[in-house]
Amino acid sequence: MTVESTAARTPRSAGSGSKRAAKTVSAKKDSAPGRGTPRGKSTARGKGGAAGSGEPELVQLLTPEGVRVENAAYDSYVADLTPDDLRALYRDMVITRRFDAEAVTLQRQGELGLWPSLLGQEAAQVGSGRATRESDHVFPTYREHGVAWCKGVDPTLLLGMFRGVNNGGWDPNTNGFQLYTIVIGSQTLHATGYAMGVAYDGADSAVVAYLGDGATSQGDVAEAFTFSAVYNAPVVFFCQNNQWAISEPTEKQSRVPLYQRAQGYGFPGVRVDGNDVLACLAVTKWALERARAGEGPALIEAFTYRMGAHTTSDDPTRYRRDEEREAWEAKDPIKRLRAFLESEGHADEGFFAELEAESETLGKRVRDVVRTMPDPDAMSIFENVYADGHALVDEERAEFAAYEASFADEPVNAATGGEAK
Amino acid sequence: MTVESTAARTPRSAGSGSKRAAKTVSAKKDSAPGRGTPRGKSTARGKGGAAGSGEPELVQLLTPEGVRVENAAYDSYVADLTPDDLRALYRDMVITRRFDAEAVTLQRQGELGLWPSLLGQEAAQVGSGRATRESDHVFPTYREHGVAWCKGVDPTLLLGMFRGVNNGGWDPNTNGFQLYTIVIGSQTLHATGYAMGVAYDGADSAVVAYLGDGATSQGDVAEAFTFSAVYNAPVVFFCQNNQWAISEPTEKQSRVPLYQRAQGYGFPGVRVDGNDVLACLAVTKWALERARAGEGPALIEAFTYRMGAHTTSDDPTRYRRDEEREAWEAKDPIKRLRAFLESEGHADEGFFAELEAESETLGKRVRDVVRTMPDPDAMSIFENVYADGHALVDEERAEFAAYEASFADEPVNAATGGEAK
Amino acid sequence: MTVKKLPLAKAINESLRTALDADPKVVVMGEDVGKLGGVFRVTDGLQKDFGENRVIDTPLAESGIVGTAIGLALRGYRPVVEIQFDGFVFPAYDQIVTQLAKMHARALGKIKVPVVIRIPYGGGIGAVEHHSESPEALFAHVAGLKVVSPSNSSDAYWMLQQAIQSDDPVIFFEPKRRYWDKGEVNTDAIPGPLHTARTVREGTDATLVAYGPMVKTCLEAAAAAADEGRSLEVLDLRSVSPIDFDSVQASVERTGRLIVVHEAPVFFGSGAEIAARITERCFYHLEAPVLRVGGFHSPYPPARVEEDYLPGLDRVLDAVDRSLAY
Amino acid sequence: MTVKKLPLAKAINESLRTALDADPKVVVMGEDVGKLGGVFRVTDGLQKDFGENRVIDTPLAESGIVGTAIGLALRGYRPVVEIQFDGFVFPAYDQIVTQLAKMHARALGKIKVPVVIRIPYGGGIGAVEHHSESPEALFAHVAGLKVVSPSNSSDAYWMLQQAIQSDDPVIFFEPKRRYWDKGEVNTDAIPGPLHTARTVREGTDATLVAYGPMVKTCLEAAAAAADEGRSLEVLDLRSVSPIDFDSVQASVERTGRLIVVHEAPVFFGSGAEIAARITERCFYHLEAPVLRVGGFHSPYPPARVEEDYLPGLDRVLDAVDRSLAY
Ligand SMILES: Cc1ncc(C[n+]2csc(CCOP(=O)(O)OP(=O)(O)O)c2C)c(N)n1
Ligand SMILES: Cc1ncc(C[n+]2csc(CCOP(=O)(O)OP(=O)(O)O)c2C)c(N)n1
Ligand SMILES: [Mg+2]
Ligand SMILES: [Mg+2]
Repeated sequence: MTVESTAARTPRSAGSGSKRAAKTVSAKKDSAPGRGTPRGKSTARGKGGAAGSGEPELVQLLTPEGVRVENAAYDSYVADLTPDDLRALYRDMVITRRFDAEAVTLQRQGELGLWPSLLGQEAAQVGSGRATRESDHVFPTYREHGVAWCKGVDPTLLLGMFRGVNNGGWDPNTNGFQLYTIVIGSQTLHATGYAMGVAYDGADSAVVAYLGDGATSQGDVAEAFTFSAVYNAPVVFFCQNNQWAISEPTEKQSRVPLYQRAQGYGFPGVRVDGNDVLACLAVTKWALERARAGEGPALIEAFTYRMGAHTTSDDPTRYRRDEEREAWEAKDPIKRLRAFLESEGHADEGFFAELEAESETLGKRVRDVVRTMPDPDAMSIFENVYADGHALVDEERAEFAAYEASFADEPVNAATGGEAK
Repeated sequence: MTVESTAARTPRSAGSGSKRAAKTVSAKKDSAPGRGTPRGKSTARGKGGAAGSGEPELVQLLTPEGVRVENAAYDSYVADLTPDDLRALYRDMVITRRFDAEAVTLQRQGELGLWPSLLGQEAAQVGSGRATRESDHVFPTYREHGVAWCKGVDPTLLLGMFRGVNNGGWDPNTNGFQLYTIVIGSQTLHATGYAMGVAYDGADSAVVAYLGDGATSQGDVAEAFTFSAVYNAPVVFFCQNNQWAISEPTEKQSRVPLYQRAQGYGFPGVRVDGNDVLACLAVTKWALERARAGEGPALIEAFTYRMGAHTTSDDPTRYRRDEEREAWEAKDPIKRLRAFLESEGHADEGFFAELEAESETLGKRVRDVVRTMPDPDAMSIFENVYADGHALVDEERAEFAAYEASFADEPVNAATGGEAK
Repeated sequence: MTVKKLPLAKAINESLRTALDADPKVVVMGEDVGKLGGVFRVTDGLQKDFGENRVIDTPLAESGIVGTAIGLALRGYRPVVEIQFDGFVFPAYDQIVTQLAKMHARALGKIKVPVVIRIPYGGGIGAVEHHSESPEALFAHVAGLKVVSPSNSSDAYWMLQQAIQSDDPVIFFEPKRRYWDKGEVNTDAIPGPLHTARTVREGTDATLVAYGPMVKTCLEAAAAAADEGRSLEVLDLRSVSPIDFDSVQASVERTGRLIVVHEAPVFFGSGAEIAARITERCFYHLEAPVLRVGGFHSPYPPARVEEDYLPGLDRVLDAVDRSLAY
Repeated sequence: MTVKKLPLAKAINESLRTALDADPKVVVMGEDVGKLGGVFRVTDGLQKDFGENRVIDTPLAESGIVGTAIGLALRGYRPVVEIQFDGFVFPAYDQIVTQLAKMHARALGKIKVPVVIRIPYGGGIGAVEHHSESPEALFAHVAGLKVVSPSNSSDAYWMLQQAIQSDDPVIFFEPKRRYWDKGEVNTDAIPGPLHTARTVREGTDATLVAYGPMVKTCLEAAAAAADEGRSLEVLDLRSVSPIDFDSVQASVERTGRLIVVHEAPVFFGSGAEIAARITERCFYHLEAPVLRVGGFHSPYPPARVEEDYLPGLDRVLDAVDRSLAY
């Protein structure tokens, strides 16, 4: 097993030391009014500020400058993080970004057909991904490369579908990480059904369904909210509001903040700073604990930003201004944690240099693997269409094989096609 | 034109006299805390009580005993109702119920294939229906017989589709009352699109989309909420929560009161006593005025009860207790208004007797019309499939005509089918 | 040997009961399937005996029902979904076509989604719009799905057993107007394969192929034709995807004539596929073109004209006449 | 006379512009059609010129898009809806099949729903899953819909004009891999009827029928066959519902052989319907069974094998060989 995938499997949720590393600087001890404790069902509802009154508050534990701020409701969820844990989170984000950049480059070089970059969303993905336990099951969109990393999926496996050699190249059962889903919103229902099954099984685990801001408009997502609420299914809807659905800003999907959607379905919604890995970790842990404890679903809106294009096919200059991107650069999730690590003395130059080298190694491995990824055999078209077989597929497979063979055996045999006549 | 359909066209919204008839007995003048005025966007939101704290409050202007209670927020919407207006509302409900009962009987006699009774929902339908102006457009489900009445649709036209002679027998453009829609929730999107068009046209009218409690689970309804909010479309979603979707109680659709759904989409939701015709009238007028004034959509949950079976094919004894029905009988919408009319001296025995006679006349007319309703011609199968024609339909029509003709001309002609060979 | 005479609907009920009993992973879900026992009483009594977690009354949302069934399947369950009527499957169509049908292939075989979707279908019961349609072609065209339809109680029982045991998604079309037709069910039998056709009447002059509700109609037509001295073979196709072309071919090689009968519109219907493929396989055997008898290219009509729309004995025999006229 | 040489995508853009200009009731709506101008730039510049109320960026919800388009049509508008890719039409399928297709008939002709649904379809562009499908059969089977697909810039321009002017719902399939192919467009021409086929190459030995992206492939096949001394006639069907069977029949009566080519899976595809009906009409003219060349019964494969999946020149010529071998 490679260095990075071994490391990716290290469980992060159990505090590995007693030294509490995520010290806060703010001194205010009382929880902000109206925010309450996240555990109570009714108090949690509507947390994040009143509707319609400008930008709602978002849960933040690290300021953009990397200053740890206190939050009575969520501090406990990161209280046991050791410096090791913090560095590991940092490493996850750096490696994820490096991998993503490599994929973008590979697309430019023609090795991939397409790539949906997660640039800017590392904290949302690593924070939420690291909040899951191994037994928790994840249903991603097509952009959750960072979550895949956290769940221990070999990143090179993610590239197959974007290279066009398969439609999903990993085993969803191995890491509890389902295949990417392209049809927007579909996976939220699968996650809900899976979570219903978890509840029927009486299992002590939960499910995370990822979705985008645009996805909140799909009927399937609303139905997932309804089903999960009615069956009290242990599912967390983790919405990365990266402000854009291709060219459409979030205002084209909703006129109120997205986290408020949950309330009308009877479960809590929380907006979290999606560029703050600690806040994402804490809020997701809270939601997963609730779910495992039988308190049902929750919606987390991670307020973040898609720093790059929608995919490598997209040209964002057609619909958004550079200044917007620049403003978000100041909130970069990686810089933020680095500032904190440095100011707390949790990481030295050696750590960063080593991580840089590790990233480069990963980049190289990704390049090598992709470039030698074999094209599928034409006959694979007929494989796995059915689990139990299908007469027509068998017939077409045989016909196609005969047709292909007709080219091999020059001079061309008149009896091509191989059909029963 | 028949007596009842003439009367149904009388506009009710303009107060026809100066005498304010809907006097209140309660003396409390201050609006209930937390309910505010219905006109303000943010204050209206969440009106109806806190989530999760037992039964939320509902807007009520007439108690089940027929006592007029004051409501600072909504009184103004019924302030100009004259005794004539009140009697007219009563008449609407009585006639609607009579018509409905007649249809149930006709189904039992085999004249109709099916009938979805509105028994118990007369106040919700007449109150909301009478709140509309002639230029307001209504998108019904399959149960809005009372709304159809208010919009001036000849009730006998409603019977065609349940007799099986057509799939919708009235012209939706004549009365601003669309055809019944059987696929649950679909019409909410049509209503939203129509309302978008109203807004683009700059017209001073609005749209009402009817839906049931069960319908709130459909993705289409959620998408209608999203589109109407995003485009600020002048549409009112009028949800008759009659407690049941065939055999499933509302808890199978939502774990919180349905009116709360609206808030997460950014528009107000109100729960109203659906058996109180005045409250339904007032709340719907409020919502329609908002919509016409460019304030966008609203959701009204009319809390009512389906007193009968889902349809004549249904047997509710399999899934609900008689006591439930009995409890709701005490809240009967017609008895309630009658008690008020009598206690206020707005109606005498003569009025009630005359109305009884009028209802009987309608019942008889309905029977007569239905029994003489002709079956469609077989060739009608090929009509109106396309507006501009379609070669295949023409071909099949000709073939079928030749086929049919082959029976008429005995001895059978060997060249049946009439196809080009 | 346990042989019972059961109406088709009751045979399905028994089949579901058997499956629920045999495998704790089988769950039944849909609108009104629990307390009510379904609008056709097909699931009658099951929730009472197996509880609310095995026989699940769902919210009113077909995409949600199929989507969560997929999730349950991914968790190891074997959901049997009921769509209340044919016309209400369309909100779930996206989940069926883009997810259910493709997931096994998408995962290179690493996951299975053994979901059965039961759909009462077809007309002839005097219903209102959306309650009488035959959309099987819209599923047969989609790779990854299997599509079957029993015509009698025994097949209803056994084909449902096999559909539930299949690791593939199966769309199970139930001929609702035959729900009350009784037939013998041997619950100890060893059933034949799910996707093979069955010769239900032998004949020599022409072959009638049908499935679901039209099998009975074709048998009646064959009986009437016999009175006129014509010998019609009737095949019950049973499966619309895959189609047992071998059996159809074998019959057509004997009779030389084929008429395909279904309620669904003819245009782009099953008859087209059968005609195209059988003509290819039996080009030198066919004495006449394959003829199709089915619904017209119009929305299913109001109940009072459905008898004209639906293929009946006379229209089948008219096609037989036309075929024999070649 | 205004003749321009335009890529197919640009011809559609011009056609939309013409329609928006000519009729204030025409609106264009869909995901990313406004500011971005569509993911294929087909609607480029339209929002800038006609405003946000005429060229509408919608929420990400296809059922909502089609459902509100229906409402707009009921209000007197003529919406032209864009579905971003073929594989994303399914969430809207219910609105299309149960509402859009049936409303005119349901209202006994008293309402019209002139909605055009534009769908870039087909493969060959190396895309990921759901971006390369050909679902036209799933619409052609549904009465109340018209289904067309242009193969070149001129047809793209004119057929879209006619689709928008039609009072019926039209599903307008755009061959996305031909978006960048240039062709002459005469914007002053008087176009022929929307639903007739066109002979794009005359020949005597066999007829090839295709539409949309496969017309070019068939023309290439015919050119290659000519080198081998075979004369193939190529028909551009243009319309999949209705199908211009008369033109196909006339050609087959001359050539005696027919091969239908489409990207969509063969099973229950257009080829089945054409084979069935033409065999019925030309039973005594056909020297060989109608053969079909199309997609296999499997989900559209990953990009790196799509060339094997898609019917190409060789597979078309193989079918010609097989046809001529009879
Ligand atoms: C049902 C469906 N419609 C359209 C698309 C095309 N599409 C792909 S991504 C996308 C935008 C998604 O936006 P969002 O949900 O915010 O996720 P993000 O891409 O920002 O992560 C669209 C419209 C699709 N994949 N599925
Ligand atoms: C899409 C769809 N699924 C299922 C049905 C079958 N069905 C008809 S009415 C009904 C219940 C509707 O309940 P609700 O929305 O509360 O309206 P109500 O009948 O109580 O007025 C169902 C499930 C349908 N008509 N459409
Ligand atoms: Mg987004
Ligand atoms: Mg109800």
